[in-house]
Amino acid sequence: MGNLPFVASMMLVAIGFLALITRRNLIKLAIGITVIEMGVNLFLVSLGYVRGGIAPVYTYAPPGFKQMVLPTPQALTLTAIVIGLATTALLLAFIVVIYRHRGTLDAGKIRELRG
Amino acid sequence: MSVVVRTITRVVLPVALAFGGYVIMHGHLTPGGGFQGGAVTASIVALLVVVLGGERLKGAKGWLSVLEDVGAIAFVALAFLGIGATFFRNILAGSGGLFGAPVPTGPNPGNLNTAGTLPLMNWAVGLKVIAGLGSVVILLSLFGREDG
Amino acid sequence: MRIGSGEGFWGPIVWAILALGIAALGFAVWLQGRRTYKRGTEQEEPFLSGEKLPPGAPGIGGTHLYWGFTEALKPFLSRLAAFHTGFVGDYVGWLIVILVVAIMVVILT
Amino acid sequence: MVHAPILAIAVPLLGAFAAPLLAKLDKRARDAWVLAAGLAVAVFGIAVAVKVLGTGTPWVYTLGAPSPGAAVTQGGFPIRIVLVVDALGAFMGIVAILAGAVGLLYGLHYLREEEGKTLGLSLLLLLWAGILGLVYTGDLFNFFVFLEITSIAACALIGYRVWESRPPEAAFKTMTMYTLGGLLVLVAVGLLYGEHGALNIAYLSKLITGSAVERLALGLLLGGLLMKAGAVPAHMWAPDAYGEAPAMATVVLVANTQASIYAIMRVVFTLFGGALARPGIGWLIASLGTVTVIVAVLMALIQRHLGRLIAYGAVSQIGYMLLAVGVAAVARGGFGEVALRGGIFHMINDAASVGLLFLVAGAIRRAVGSVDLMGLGGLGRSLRWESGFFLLGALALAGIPPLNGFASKFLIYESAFRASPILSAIAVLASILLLAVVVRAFHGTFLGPEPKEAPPSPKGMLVAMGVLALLILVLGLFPGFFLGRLVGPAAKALLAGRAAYLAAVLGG
Repeated sequence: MGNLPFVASMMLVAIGFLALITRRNLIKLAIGITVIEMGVNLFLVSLGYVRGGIAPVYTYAPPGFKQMVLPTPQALTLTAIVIGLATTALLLAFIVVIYRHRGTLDAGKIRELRG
Repeated sequence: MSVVVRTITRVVLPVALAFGGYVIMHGHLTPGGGFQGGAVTASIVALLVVVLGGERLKGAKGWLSVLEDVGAIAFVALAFLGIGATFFRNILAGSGGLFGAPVPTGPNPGNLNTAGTLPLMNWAVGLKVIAGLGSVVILLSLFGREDG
Repeated sequence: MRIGSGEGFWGPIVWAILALGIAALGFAVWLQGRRTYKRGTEQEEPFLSGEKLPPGAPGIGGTHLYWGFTEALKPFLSRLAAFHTGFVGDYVGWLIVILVVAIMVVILT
Repeated sequence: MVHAPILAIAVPLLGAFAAPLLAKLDKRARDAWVLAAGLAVAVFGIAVAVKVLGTGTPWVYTLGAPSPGAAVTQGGFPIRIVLVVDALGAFMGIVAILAGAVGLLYGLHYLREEEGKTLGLSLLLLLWAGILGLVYTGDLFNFFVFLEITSIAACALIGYRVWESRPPEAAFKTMTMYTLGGLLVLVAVGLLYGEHGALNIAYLSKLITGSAVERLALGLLLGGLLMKAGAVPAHMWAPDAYGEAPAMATVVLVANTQASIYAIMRVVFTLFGGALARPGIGWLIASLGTVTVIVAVLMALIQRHLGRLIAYGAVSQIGYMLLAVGVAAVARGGFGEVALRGGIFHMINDAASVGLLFLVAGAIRRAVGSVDLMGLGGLGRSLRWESGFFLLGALALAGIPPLNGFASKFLIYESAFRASPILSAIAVLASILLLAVVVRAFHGTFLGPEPKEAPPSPKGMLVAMGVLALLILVLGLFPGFFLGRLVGPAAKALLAGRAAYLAAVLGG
């Protein structure tokens, strides 16, 4: 059962990539990217999980605790979430602008740049 | 907007503001910090956009971008404070002055007056995130309006 | 001033002098032609293969240089251009291909 | 100057955040501030290079420590974020500073106030800071963060012209690809952290033994970074991005792509240079590089849009660098070092020649309003300086002998021939085709009838182009000086200097 989070995160990544390849709606593409991001974040967090560990807050630690969950992966995940937020906001802004110019969200029709 | 949304917003607004402020201020003691608290606080802006509409918040855009820059500059400036030793050096920690109290050991409710420049950096980040996310929300709502 | 590769060497100064010499030669030839040039005569009219071009005929633009070459390679080039579909899903697909190849190579070798 | 590495990253960040505030007060104050920040970054970057090349050992700067040179380790375990600048990092810093300074100077005159000049300058400074952080950092997670900073700033710059219909599309596609590439790198960082519990490049490098997880991480890193560098077949975002970005940003985008090549070098030769130094990786990179060269050149041949034409030329140059890196990874020493010298030297040559071409294309766009080759022609009469610069850059790009492009390509051809004659032959063939491409572009733009009246470019833009043109001439006529002083130490630091890199960070 210990590997369940990793399996789940890989499934999220696979779902995201599937969405990116098969979907044509720009918003759905952005959602696909976000799903991949969530999968990667889940992977990072579960990487730092220690069975029976407590939250890595020193002042809240009960006396005689065994071990803490690793704090570094959590910091990494937090940074990745912040970056993901910026990316998503930028992507959505571009989608809005594209929609204004072309009047469509179909990625199959937004192919002015090719060849 | 309907009366229900308005009333709920009026109730939620101070709670969200207080909780966001708490998360930012306790960033160096508990999980959370500038980004999380800022995101909570910025959700108020999203609520206001829902209630008032983006048009009425248009005027706030300029102020928010100024605040965002101020937050970013404050963060870099705080990192520059340590340049006597190294960049990002936490010179206030353990100095006894502002945020310089020694960290108590053992289980305790936590002392806000510790961790040196870290709480200040959390505030700077919180300011930047509130302003940044707020202007993103307002701008995205305005995009929709102009398409009509 | 030379740079060596273990196989040969390359001295740019000699080459630069040579290139300048050739350029001077070309300039001299150009000056010769310049002497017999007269403004406002037949010399200014455009010709194509000895035929006088009718007025309004399309000129030969920059995109028509190497026309023969691109025409000969047309089946290949058009397939290559069609390969660049401009569809985001294809971009991602090729990223996955390159990723899988890289992982296979790293694991198998 | 003990803080020069971090100041080179922090000053453009400060500049980027302060510029919008200053712009609210006075536009000229903002311009002066941006110029001052650029100048300061140049001074710091050159100071770093002078010291690193002078002492011959990597410069380790520990963030947040009691003193910059303080020991990184606590019981042999690195706990702080470090910047490690070796000869290669210093060289890449110089390339990035060159591109950034020229882009900034050009942008100050190129951007129009009513089109968001402040935003453009801020983003340019942000992108610059990201690139410098990317090449100076010695920490894997920090590397990811800087990678994302460059991605976001670069994509915002690509979509700078939101009022046109093509740039947002290019920005969306590029953002999608950059995000995915960044996430692949993040997964690899996570895998390495899970395996060894550390993020410091030198420390990880010492621990890597070649297990399956590490191999997976290497594959993910290579996949993400090859995409970010623009290797065929994952190159399709590159012409979109380069073709649509404003010219001052494109120069810095080229440096950004080269930072990805630098990252590939760092990963292959330093991080995985011990246990996983297999020739298979080298053959993969070299063959991808060769395919990139030939495909990009053939695509450039049939372009109508001048920006996209130059962009495909830029992608083909990336192919040459990948070929050099691959050959070096096959051989590691001997002719591999020659290849690496060629590849590293090609970076600065590429930044100069491709950058110059993009700047001229931007000047044409500003003067005429279009860069469609079908509609251009006869611009050589009104844009005299630009036509001269374009010819110089085009010939340097194609690698015509007295110019700089040939000096580096010569090293790449010779060493690739030792690895595999086929790769070398294809590279030479592509170079000839590239000459055809640039001659066509020059002819279509500047020669021929229908002289279109074009207003002259501002002086500042001409100065920025002139800097790159001068650089092309100097690099071409005195390659020995640069190879001996800058490029040679960089190649040596990468191959033989791995032990020195580890020792500088970990001590002992």
